[in-house]
Amino acid sequence: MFGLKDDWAEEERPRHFFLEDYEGAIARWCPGCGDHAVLSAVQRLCRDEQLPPEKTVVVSGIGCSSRFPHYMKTYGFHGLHGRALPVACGIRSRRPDVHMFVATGDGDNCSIGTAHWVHAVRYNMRMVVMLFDNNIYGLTKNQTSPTTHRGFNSMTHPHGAWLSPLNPLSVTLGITNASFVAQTVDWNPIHLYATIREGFHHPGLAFIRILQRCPHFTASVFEPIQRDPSLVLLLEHGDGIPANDTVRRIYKNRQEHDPSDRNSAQAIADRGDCFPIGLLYRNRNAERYDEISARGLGMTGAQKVAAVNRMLDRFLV
Amino acid sequence: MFGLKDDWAEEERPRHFFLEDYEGAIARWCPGCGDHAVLSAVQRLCRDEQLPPEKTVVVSGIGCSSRFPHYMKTYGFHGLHGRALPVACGIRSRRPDVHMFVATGDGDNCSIGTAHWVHAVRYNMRMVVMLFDNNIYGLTKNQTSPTTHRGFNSMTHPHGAWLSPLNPLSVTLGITNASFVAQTVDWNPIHLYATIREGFHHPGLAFIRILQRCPHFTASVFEPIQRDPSLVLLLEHGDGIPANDTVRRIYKNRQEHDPSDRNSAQAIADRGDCFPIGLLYRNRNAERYDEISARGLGMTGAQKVAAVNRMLDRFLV
Amino acid sequence: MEALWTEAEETPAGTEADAPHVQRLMQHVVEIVSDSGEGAQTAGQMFGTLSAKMGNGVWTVEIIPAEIEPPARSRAGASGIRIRLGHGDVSNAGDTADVVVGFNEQVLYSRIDQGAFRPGTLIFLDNKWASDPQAEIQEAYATALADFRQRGYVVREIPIDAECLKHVSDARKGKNMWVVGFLCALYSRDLELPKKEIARRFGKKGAKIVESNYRLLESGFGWAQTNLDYHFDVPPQPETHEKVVMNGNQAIAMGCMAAGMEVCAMYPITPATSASHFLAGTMQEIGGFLHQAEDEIAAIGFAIGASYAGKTAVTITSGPGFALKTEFLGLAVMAEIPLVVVVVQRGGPSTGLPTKVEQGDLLASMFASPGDAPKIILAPATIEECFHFMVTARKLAETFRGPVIVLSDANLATGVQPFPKPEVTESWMAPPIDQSPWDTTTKPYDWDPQTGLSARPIPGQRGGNYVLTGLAHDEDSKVAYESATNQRTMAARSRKLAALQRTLKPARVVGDPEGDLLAVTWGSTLGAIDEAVMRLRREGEKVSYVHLRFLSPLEPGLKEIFQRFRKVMTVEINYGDDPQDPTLRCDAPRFAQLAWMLRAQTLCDLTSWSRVPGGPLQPGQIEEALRQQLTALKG
Amino acid sequence: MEALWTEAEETPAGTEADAPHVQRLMQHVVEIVSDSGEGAQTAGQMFGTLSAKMGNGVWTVEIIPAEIEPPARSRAGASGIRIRLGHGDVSNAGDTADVVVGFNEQVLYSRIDQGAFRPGTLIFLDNKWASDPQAEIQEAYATALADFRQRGYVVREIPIDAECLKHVSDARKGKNMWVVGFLCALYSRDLELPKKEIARRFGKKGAKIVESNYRLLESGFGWAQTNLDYHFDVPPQPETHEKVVMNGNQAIAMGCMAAGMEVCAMYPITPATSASHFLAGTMQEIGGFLHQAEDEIAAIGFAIGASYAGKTAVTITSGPGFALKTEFLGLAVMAEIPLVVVVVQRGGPSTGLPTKVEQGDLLASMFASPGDAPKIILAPATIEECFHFMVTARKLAETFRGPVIVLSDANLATGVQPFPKPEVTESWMAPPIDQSPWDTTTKPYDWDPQTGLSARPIPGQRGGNYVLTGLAHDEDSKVAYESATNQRTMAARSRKLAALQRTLKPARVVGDPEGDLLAVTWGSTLGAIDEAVMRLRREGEKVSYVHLRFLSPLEPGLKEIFQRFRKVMTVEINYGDDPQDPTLRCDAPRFAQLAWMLRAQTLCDLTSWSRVPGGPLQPGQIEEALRQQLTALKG
Ligand SMILES: Cc1ncc(C[n+]2csc(CCOP(=O)(O)OP(=O)(O)O)c2C)c(N)n1
Ligand SMILES: Cc1ncc(C[n+]2csc(CCOP(=O)(O)OP(=O)(O)O)c2C)c(N)n1
Ligand code: SF4
Ligand code: SF4
Ligand SMILES: [Mg+2]
Ligand SMILES: [Mg+2]
Repeated sequence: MFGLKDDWAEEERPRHFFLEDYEGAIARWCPGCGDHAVLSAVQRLCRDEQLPPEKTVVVSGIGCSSRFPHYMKTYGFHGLHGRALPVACGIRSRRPDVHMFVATGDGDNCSIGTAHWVHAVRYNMRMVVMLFDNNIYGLTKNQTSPTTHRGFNSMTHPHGAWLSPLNPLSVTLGITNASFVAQTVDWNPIHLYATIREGFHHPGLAFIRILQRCPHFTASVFEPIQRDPSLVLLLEHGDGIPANDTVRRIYKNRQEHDPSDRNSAQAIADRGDCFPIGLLYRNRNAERYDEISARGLGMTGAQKVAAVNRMLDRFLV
Repeated sequence: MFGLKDDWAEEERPRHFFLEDYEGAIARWCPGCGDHAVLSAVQRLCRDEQLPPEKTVVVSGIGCSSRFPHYMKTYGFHGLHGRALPVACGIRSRRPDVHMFVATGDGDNCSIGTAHWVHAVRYNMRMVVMLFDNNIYGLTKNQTSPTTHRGFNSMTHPHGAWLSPLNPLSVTLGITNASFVAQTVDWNPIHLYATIREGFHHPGLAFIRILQRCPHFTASVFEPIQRDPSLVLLLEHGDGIPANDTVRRIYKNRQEHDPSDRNSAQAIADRGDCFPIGLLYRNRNAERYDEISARGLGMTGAQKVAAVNRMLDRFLV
Repeated sequence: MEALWTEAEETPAGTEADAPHVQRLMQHVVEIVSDSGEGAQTAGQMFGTLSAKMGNGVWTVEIIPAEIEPPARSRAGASGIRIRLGHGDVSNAGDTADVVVGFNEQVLYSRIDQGAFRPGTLIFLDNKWASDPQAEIQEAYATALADFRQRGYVVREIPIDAECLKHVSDARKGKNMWVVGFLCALYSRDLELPKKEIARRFGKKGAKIVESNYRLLESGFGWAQTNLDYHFDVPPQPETHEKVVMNGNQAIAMGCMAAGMEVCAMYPITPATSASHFLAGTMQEIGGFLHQAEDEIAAIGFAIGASYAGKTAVTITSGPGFALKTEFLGLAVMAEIPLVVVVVQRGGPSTGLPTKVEQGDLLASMFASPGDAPKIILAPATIEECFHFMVTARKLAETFRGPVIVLSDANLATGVQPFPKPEVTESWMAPPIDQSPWDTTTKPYDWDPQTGLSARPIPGQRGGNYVLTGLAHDEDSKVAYESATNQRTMAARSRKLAALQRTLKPARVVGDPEGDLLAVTWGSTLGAIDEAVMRLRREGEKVSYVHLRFLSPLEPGLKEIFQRFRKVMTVEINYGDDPQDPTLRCDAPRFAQLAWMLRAQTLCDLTSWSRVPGGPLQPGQIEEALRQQLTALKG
Repeated sequence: MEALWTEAEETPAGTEADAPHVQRLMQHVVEIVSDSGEGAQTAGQMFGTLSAKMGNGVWTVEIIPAEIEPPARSRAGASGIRIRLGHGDVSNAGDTADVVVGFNEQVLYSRIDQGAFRPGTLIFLDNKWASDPQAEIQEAYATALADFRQRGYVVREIPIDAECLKHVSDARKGKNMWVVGFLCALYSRDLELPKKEIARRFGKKGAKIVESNYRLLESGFGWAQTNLDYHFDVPPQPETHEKVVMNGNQAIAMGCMAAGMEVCAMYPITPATSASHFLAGTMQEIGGFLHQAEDEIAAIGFAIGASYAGKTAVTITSGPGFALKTEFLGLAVMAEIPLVVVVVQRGGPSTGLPTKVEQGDLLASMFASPGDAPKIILAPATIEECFHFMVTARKLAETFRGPVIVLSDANLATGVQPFPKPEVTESWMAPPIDQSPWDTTTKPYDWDPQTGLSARPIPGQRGGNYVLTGLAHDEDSKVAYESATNQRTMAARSRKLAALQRTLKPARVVGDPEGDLLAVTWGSTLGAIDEAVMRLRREGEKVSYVHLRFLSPLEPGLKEIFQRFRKVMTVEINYGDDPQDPTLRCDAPRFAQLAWMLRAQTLCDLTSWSRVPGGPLQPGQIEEALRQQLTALKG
């Protein structure tokens, strides 16, 4: 597109990408860790969408889940704890052409990264944000996160966490200009894939909370949900996350929910008796900051020189 | 209470506090600035509640509104931009005995302080948090804040702000464990006072958004609301902010709203057609972190020495 | 080496005394001081601009009150401007004021607190307060007047308000133009240029406004012609070059655009904000945009994101904001992400003196990020350099693949000075994002063993795919835990500074290459040190100076230079313990910031004259400090 | 001065060779290396504890893998422990290992990468892999074995797995106890103490578990007795003092409580977190609590709030977290808020090597906050000092009214060492919050002109009301803009360091007070430098060392000390350019961190031997580096 060498390039032969084109280093998560499932879902999505690996960027913070980029064979940015979103927004600001996935954890996003979470959701720049919520700080070995359940014994609250967990869905739904809020579970590959796929096609920031098993530290939290699918509430709607029969057979506890209804989405998010999965809210027409930030891309050097000279003239003595 | 000198003190004569006991340095806000009104409301409240000035602490960040502590004759903490809440929480953690007010701005709280806003609301430690929302960065002279209206010309968006404003009420109502969310206007002293008073008596963190006039930079935003009281929606309820006849005469646009109903509070907050004032939400029984953090206060030095020795014994070779 | 400041002994050629009452001057310092909102700054800028147009050297600097709308007639509320005019170039705001126009007497006190006046300063003071309806005001006025005279100021009462009221109903809106007319007469200029300026500035507002301003201008001019028994003249030198005039923050903003940077991510903070204000209004003209982030951390993160994606970005801040950026700055060093960070220094520590100048962030720039984080640090010395260093900074950032810090300060930020109009060329501009295929035999960190340099793949480049990380990593950007890799990669990043140093010219001595005393400076003090040193040299003193623009790496050859002087000292606007202080009694005094660095680097026994007055150092103060050292050397 | 390390020339008294196959030793380094989850660390701690109980000097340090659950038999996945035993006190983890017990051959490679072994290291390796059902594993085992022998290691295959399977069904859960038994036999000890330990540790889990562990222990012991043709003995010295044994992070946590601090506010970060883990479990016992904040900024803000309100608090972090705290740190300096900040240093820059040691945050601690922010910096050198320095730190913070930084590191954090049980007294404890009326004639910043000290009012104190601010302020805490106040108040804050320095004892030289070479060190390298210097001195070399515990202010008298040596060098675990490197060619090399400070302060031409191996410096490596310097001095 840009640059010189393109001119010398041979006729480009059609490229076809296979799963292995997205497979980076061998994933070093614990056996049974939910992160593995999300990784394969994203790799499959990339393959199914035939995303050129060099046009795909995966951004993350720090945490077990934030190792994600290392296991993809695309461009990756494994940055600072809590700061995936500002970096992702910066990339997106001038790169409408790349595909972008963000991997963040419940500590990364909901604790140290809270400010960026709120504001990136408001900016609504196109990207898929996957919140790997294992209710714990995994990488640093078992400290309470904002989503840890009250009474759970972690290393920083060995006598039990003091407060009820922060609900990332409620918070996100409270943010003005939020445009896509969904929840899924790592252990249902079909629903997981369908949710990420829907987020990928969303024109804006798709916020997906993934209930993610951490057998190492929070097995006691996720095993019951996995064992008893009636704890899950499957949200259904023609404009929601498509759920096929396999999914519907497992999740008998279902509710029709119109994702354009924010207030009822808030009510669903606040329900303490079940884990809703599916699309809580979507607004395809929300304002998008990346449409503003990308204005003027592609101005030539000569045009810029002329513009700078015009501006300097305003300062002439 | 503690210390030596108390023993020598003369019989304590009953103290009575007057307004001037709360009046610090002369307020240096612009003429007509809404901050003046809030200052006198707080000073009146202190007087009416007869709070000992030395038992009262006002904490703030940086901004025009954050100069607040300097104009009180109590203890004050004028700290860092965006960081009033962590400091206030730290004070409260071991001082159940002091009265605490926090002054913060829309930049201070909703931009750089976002993470602390979300988490302090969740901690729900007893304090009155007053968000002085003038829709602008005042102190640094006219930059867009998260609550600035779309299209408003500031120094950082001279061609008009790009995004619709963040709604602080919606965000706060989305935070798990939020326990008191109210809105008022600086230019109705009765409603302002009643709201702060209600917050002061709330057992937890009372979050009050004050629509605050900044004649210097955002006169065009607040003058219309002030001129046309029908733009304001007065929320009424037996358990809400008491509004007397004077207030009711001005605000004819009224709605009965039960502050225990969070979902309808969210619907009201999200209404784009009016400015609701009154109590949106209250839960007197929300979990309070300051009840946990203050445990064990008053243990004596000897008891501590014994405890440390017991612990050391566990390490004996 | 050539000095900046040339103060001839005699009256400039061709200007022999023609009228007895005209005093010809090489330079003069004028201040206009008023309440906030009275337009003193507009007046001063106009007077400065037209002086520059005539060919005078000019330096103007605004006097900004601490509050947004300070009450009228308050001591802390002074709002105004200082204009220094010169026969030749003017490189700094000068010493104490020669002439002051005061709109009321109270505001002058904050200038007195700043040491802006001296015995002999000529004060023109509006006399309206002498007859104010409020007795306290009359009294305050009388008291102050007596006090001023007591302090040795020459006070002349003039009827600014009364004269204006002859032409406009609200004198507060007119006094400033009257004063421009007054100053034109005082400085022996005619009204042709000022009228053009008025037409240019107010033309859009309609003929009536222009007319009314003309009348005020003429009124002030006429009153001065009639009533003053002396005039000054600072003869201009006709200009050959086209010049532009702007303040340091505007120059930084213009420089960003001339460097072709399309993204500036910032969070407002005084005194850096005005640079972003300017960019906010103009950056779309070069197809770029300004991002106001939610905080400083997000601002640098956003800039890093844009840089990683191929658009080297800039973030602009001041001390407290810089503190928040240091974690990300460490990432930029570790993962080698090009990035320009401008720090417009203000008074510290903590919130400190937000609107005032200090050079207090040098060591923080060097060392703030934990671990070893080598980075390039530049400090522009003039408004012109504020512009050009941005172009250099982007290039350095990309060539050396890492962050470049540009240390400006509140003195440069608000100082206004004409300089030759830059000849912008396309080679200054960042090239378009390279999207050609990456040579897959080249690793993402293919460090050159001599220089530590390496090329970086940009997302979109086929075959360049790598995962950037802040963890210790090898050439492939793979996480690496072994001892040897850690030692080797640290060395690779560090040697980039050595490689850059090898390309730098040796530091330049201004004055003789050897002598009694050498002053070493950096940043915005250049003009003042130059003037101070030149004055002393004219007296025959063996004093020279070195002014550093590269602080990291340091310019080469310093030790050799220092050894040729009996005494070397830095002159800085920051705090260092006074080792002479008898109450200090400590064998580890705390040094001024550049002194710290130079002592460690050269092992020469540098001392400092460093002060934190919350304002620029005046050449006269520096002269005095140097003179004391010289005396001590002799004694 | 007395040295820490005493290595007698001959065999210790009363231990004359009784059986020909017992080799008596002054010290020995043992490692147990396994996959994660195989219990090597428990085994090592048990062996260390019982050695300490017998009266041996002991230092243990854990070997932690980078991943949470690394795959089995992976090269990067080594999990384990090193135990160094001594006849006398042991002050560091020693050089290369003397004896290694390996559960598989692959994990040993990460130790090899770290330089943990040497030719001659005796490796006992589980032979189960030789007959593994998978051919690749058999082959990998054979290849590694050959490689090890090629490298000069003495490998002895032993049937750990096979022997364990005689007693338990899952050998992975039993091998570690078998190894304890094995080591007891190897080091000529009986099973009385280990059995007691087993009963103590596993008693709660029931008699069956205890029984099964006894059997494994006996099996290992018996196997070794039968099959080994040699044994070692590191004779203990019976203890007179009561001792406690813990790691540095536990010592810091215990120290916080012994100092009476009731609030620790933190955000988790390796390798600091374990200190807070300990506090989280115990702080309620002294009536305090641990606050896990939303981020590091909130953590220090919370601590500052508590301190302002009368309860001096502590915040514990590591590099990246420290970077985020620097803005608040500046406020604590400016507004003079007592505060203890512990930085457990890890490998940098940026995320770096999160679990590995470095001494890379000294200059960041000194200079990270913009503007002039003088603060006190201490560095404990031993586990014992980790405990006691916390008590000192709180007192310093309150007396000098500002932040005190305590620089520990990952080496101390995970190192375990016995030390005399501290005699905690009430005078160590923070007194209750003072709520007596404030003397209203005392201003809130009533700086003593000699020392800069002042007393502070606490909310609740009647008459003490003031508004704390980070703006420049005067004695009344009123915002102040004048030059003179700014200069004066900066000096007041700075001179607190001079005042503290006047109370410090001069730095102590260990070895002769003059000679050829002086090494200067700080922090966790003390044990290693002491051992290295003592070895050289025993060879007659004129080498001494100075170990600094106060880094800001520096301990007095350094310049005078340095001048009495021909060469002075620092030894540090951080990066400095190698000035010998011919490709560097630069006259401003970048120094190791303490070297930088000492050069500036003393103007002595210090060099350094500084390395970033991601692990502690070994005494042998230091010895070698010093020897090279000595040779150069002679040559
Ligand atoms: C500034 C900073 N603070 C703290 C850390 C330490 N840290 C790394 S990951 C992490 C939490 C990880 O938890 P989460 O985000 O939930 O991810 P998970 O490991 O559970 O996937 C922390 C506290 C850090 N790297 N940087
Ligand atoms: C870390 C840091 N960043 C930026 C600033 C500059 N700053 C001071 S106040 C302010 C914004 C004030 O706006 P707001 O909070 O809305 O308060 P207002 O002045 O409108 O009352 C900013 C950006 C600062 N002091 N510190
Ligand atoms: S600790 Fe938990 S989150 Fe981390 S890799 Fe293991 S299972 Fe996954
Ligand atoms: S600028 Fe606005 S907010 Fe600030 S003092 Fe003036 S009116 Fe009030
Ligand atoms: Mg997690
Ligand atoms: Mg505001």
